Amino acid sequence: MLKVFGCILGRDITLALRRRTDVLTTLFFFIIVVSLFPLGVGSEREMLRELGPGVVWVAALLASMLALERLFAADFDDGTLEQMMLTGQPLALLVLAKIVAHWLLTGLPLVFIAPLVGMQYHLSDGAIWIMMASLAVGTPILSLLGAIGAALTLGLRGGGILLSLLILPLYIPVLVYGSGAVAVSMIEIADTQPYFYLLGAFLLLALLFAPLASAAALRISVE
Amino acid sequence: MLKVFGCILGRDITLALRRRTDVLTTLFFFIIVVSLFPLGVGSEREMLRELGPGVVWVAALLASMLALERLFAADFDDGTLEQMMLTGQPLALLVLAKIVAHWLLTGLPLVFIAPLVGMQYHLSDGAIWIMMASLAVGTPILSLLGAIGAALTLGLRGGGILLSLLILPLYIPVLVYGSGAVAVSMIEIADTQPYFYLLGAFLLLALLFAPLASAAALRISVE
Amino acid sequence: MTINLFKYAAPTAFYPAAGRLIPWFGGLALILILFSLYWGFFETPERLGGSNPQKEYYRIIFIHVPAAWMSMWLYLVLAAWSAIGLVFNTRLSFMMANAVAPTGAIFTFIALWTGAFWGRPSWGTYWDWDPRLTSELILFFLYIGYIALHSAIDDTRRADRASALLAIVGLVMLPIIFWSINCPDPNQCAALHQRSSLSNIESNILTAMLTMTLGFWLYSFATSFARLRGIILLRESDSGWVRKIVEREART
Amino acid sequence: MLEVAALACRRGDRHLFSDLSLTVRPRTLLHVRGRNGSGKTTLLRALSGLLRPETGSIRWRGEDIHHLGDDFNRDLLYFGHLNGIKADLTGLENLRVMATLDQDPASDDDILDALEHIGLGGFEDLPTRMLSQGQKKRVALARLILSNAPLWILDEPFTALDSDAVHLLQTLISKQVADGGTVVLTTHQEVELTRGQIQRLTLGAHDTDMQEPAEEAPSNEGSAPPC
Amino acid sequence: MLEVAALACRRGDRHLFSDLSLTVRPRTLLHVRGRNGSGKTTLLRALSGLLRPETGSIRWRGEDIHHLGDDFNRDLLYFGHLNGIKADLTGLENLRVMATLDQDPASDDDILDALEHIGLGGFEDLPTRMLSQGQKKRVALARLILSNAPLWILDEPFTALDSDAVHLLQTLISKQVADGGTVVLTTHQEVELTRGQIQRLTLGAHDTDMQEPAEEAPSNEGSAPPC
Amino acid sequence: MMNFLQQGGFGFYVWASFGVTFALMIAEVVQLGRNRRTILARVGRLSRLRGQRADAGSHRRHASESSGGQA
Ligand code: HEM
Ligand SMILES: Nc1ncnc2c1ncn2[C@@H]1O[C@H](COP(=O)(O)OP(=O)(O)OP(=O)(O)O)[C@@H](O)[C@H]1O
Ligand SMILES: Nc1ncnc2c1ncn2[C@@H]1O[C@H](COP(=O)(O)OP(=O)(O)OP(=O)(O)O)[C@@H](O)[C@H]1O
Ligand SMILES: [Mg+2]
Ligand SMILES: [Mg+2]
Repeated sequence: MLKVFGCILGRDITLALRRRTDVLTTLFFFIIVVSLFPLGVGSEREMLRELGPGVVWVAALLASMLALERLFAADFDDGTLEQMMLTGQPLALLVLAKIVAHWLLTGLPLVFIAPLVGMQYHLSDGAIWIMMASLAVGTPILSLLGAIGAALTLGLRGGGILLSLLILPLYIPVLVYGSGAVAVSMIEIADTQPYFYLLGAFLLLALLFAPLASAAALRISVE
Repeated sequence: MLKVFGCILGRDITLALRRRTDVLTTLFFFIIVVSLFPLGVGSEREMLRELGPGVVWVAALLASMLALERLFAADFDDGTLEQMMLTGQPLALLVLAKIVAHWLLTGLPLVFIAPLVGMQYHLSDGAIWIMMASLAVGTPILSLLGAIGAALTLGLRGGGILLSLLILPLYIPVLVYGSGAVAVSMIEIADTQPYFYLLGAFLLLALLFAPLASAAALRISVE
Repeated sequence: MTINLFKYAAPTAFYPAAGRLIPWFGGLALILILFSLYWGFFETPERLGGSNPQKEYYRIIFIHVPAAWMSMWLYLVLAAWSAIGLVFNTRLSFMMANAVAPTGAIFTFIALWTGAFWGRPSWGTYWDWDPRLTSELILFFLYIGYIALHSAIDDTRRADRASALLAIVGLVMLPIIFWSINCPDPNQCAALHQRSSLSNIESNILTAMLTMTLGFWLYSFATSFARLRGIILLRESDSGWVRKIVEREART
Repeated sequence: MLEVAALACRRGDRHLFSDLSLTVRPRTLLHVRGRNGSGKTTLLRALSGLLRPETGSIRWRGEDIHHLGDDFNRDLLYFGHLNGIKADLTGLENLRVMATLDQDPASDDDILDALEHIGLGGFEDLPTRMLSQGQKKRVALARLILSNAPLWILDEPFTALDSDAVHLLQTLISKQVADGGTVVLTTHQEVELTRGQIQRLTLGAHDTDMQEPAEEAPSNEGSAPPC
Repeated sequence: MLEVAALACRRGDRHLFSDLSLTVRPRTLLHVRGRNGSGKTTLLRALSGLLRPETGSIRWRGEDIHHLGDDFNRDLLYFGHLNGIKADLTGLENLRVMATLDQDPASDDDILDALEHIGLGGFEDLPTRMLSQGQKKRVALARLILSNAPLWILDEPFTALDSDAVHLLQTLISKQVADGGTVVLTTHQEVELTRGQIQRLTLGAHDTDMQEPAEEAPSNEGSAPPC
Repeated sequence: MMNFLQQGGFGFYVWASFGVTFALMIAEVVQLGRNRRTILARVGRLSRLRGQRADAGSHRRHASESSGGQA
């Protein structure tokens, strides 16, 4: 069981490292989107500070979603997905391994790049820490939920944009609480703990159900 | 010449209409991205009004870019692109026809949906008109420039996100002048004409050179 | 009872039954809607009472609230049929879900539209990021997502099952989404939300509103049955009974 | 033993075949034949459990394959139109992953032997993306050497192979059948077996009007034809 | 007349062939053979101008094809591993678009005749996505009936076709050759011609160590192999 | 009458709401009717096609018919 999990995890990470650009592109997409805003809305400090958490989180949503498009697509196109479904291993386990690999490669880097982005928006150190923590808890939820959408839109023309149509509305709670936590942390009196409890609860739920739902969706899509 | 242009235009539009939802998804992607921001940054009216032009233009950039991913990809995957390159017609002409079809289907609808979005951000009527005009001049530039990137990233894994990396920086002038025009129109004294002259000049330049560049890029990618 | 249910769970039996029911549902819906329009415009006061009295534009309530209710109810119906389809693998349930979706989306749009035209005179803006309005917008996106996914897949069976799964995931997420919009700050959530209640509304207004709701409800039965009949014809087109029906209806 | 009872499949809105019943015993090769579009691929995907048939049942060793689930998959090796190998991994790595997932006890040496045997000696540490169409197919076929699944389902395994490779593959199939396995395959060519017996199934032959489309595509209406 | 002089091609870091010279006259079929991975596809893509060869020249009627550009393309019909038809258009529409681009004067009736001839009567207004692998290939091959290009380059045109279709295609090729055209094709099967002459070219035969990879792939270093 | 139309000065909002609502509902009904007719026509054409399959030219006629109809 663990061996199989490790095998798929290793395979996906190796594949990604063979094409190092793939990993970097998500990161750069995130940075570019975040940097576009000051160009579009002007660079007033006060406003940027207020905007910061929201913009960073929206950019994280978009970056995660764009990267997700390829989560199963490559395996589907070359037939390896079909083979995985026929290997006699629980599909949800394989899916979970793929999701974890995907998050390690596209979600985790966002957490580490966050301070850089926070600086662009003149966030305080405290707020930056909170932002990193909220991204660390929030981005796995994005990957898990997004996997369901990626499985459903597998092999469809215009998959990327259809995926966003399906998934972005489902991302809203993460967006609200993720950016909420950062916004609140900028006010002295307020407490960010409830936000993290909520995000943590989401994460647990998603971890339980999303692999199952994605596996079911894959079975439907490969048919 | 004109017959060939019309043929490709007709073909692409027919293809898109066979899958009507494809057209709608770009539109709804735009609306969803625009609607995410207030959830992330809060819904204070004054702030939204200031944010409006920037958010709308960034969303237009992203929508146009995402839709572009499929501009040549579908034709590449099924080999029709290869065939088009071997038909004895100037490739740049065929490319231009494809770009025009693409803009009619994904860029133009954004112009018409803009008033709705403007309302969500409490923009004034005048600002909404300027926004529509700036989108009408700006989105064709996005399609033209994006085509070059789409041609270059053809057939590469993770094409979508790589494309954004290549193209988003090129989009910056359009973003700056497009959202600039709208922002300026909200101030009484300022004049939006210079913005439109600049955008118009960009459009002409792009119209001249982008099809040639895309055609060259396609030849490289198909090899 | 159960025998009856199973009998009508087959497209063959359902097609003619739906055909007979549609005129009844449609006719009743028309009567109820016309009645409530009459009642709403002529038998109700010119302003809505309460602490913040609204002038005649409050009449939008007669369509706004029923449409908003229908939009939520129909999503439930949609998800329920989807779940039944996935669990029992009955083709008719998927078709049912498919038939309901466009009507639901239309009612959602109506709720948004009428809300906007109510907001302009009463709040001075067509749109605000009020939780209720935002959740309705999200519901609209969910409907559109369902329809878009279904039509993006060519193989009807895959389309049915995939969009059914999406509808169920949407249903699970809906309360979470609505709640997160309603209470973006968990520290002071309870204080934020207040519910206006129906109990202190004048009974004439209530009558018009409830009849309209019933009318909309019957209307959605009629339209979704009609759409369902079309879907059945298309999907069963190579079976004998459909050919017979087509021949019969070509003559009339 | 693979038993198919009253199977009916449809793709889109077309009935491809219905009321198909057959039994494939061990030591047998089932050669599914039929014109282009007669439903061979569809049948094979149904047999491998990838596609749920409209009606009818498929049993493996007496139990429904959809109930068996992963247990059936462990007995099965399916080989479709797609090769199922990752273009960015080398042949060795590809086969290593598949062996782990299949729980085949294949060591790296076994895999290298298999690759050598199938004519890819010297290519084992090249990403398969760098191989030609036929070479890619050979990598995928190397699984046949490594696997010990009793049931093989092969969809047009001979396409794109040169005559050496075709010969090799025929030997592999003969061996599998001789060893008590079951093979289901489609190909437009003839197959010969040295041992074991061949059973033939021809789809769409008894009833040619199945070749006709049952219905026009729904999405095909209303828009003007191009040019 | 197609003249190839001192042609050398490489894919990635491998030299596939070098110093290849040959002349294909009208009324001739050039059958390119070779093991999997010997460079047949590469050669055909070079001949059609899709791939620029490393060194050497390719001349059509005495002029370099890269100088001729679109004029060469008008004389050429290339048929690759991909079918080159849009899945969302019907067979009729696909062929109509191709005819317009090729400036073939084919009316709708001609196209329908061609589809009927190739065995797709009754399928002409179905989106090709609804067709099976072999049926899709047939739609693409209908272009051979409509086109009047003197030079055909066909990369494994027989795969996925059933025996009826193979026979039909052979007839088409014979006719093209008999009418004074030139055909270059690869296939692992034998081809026969009723008229005209066959010229054979076997790649990678004279020198088997070309089958070895010249160099390991650069992207393959440094990361641990999976599992 | 005028009074009724003006709705106390808010006629625009009231009638825009009611108008769009009922316009949408009527449009839905009309569209359903049209949809039904096209489906019946198509299913009918297909079953006729099946009946005629005996004579070989039928596909041709059917196809040119449909392409003529689309143009
Ligand atoms: C685009 C804007 C609007 C949208 C999307 C919208 C949406 C909704 C929804 C979803 C409901 C049902 C909620 C429930 O039953 O709890 C509702 C009910 C209601 N809305 Fe709106 N609304 C909008 C604007 C307005 C405006 C401007 C007013 C009046 C000032 C208004 C007054 C009401 C009332 C009185 C009810 C029924 C009371 C109740 O059931 O609690 N709405 N609306
Ligand atoms: N995705 C699809 N949607 C709808 N119909 C399909 C689809 N794929 C195949 N079909 C239809 O199903 C029929 C059978 O297809 P299948 O691929 O099983 O044929 P096949 O016997 O494998 O043919 P070939 O020899 O060409 O590979 C075809 O006639 C085609 O019209
Ligand atoms: N994209 C590529 N990048 C690098 N090398 C490649 C690429 N494609 C093919 N090759 C190499 O080029 C060689 C020739 O490939 P080609 O596709 O021309 O062979 P082929 O003769 O058509 O074989 P087949 O009979 O299998 O189709 C192969 O050995 C392969 O290693
Ligand atoms: Mg097949
Ligand atoms: Mg080849």
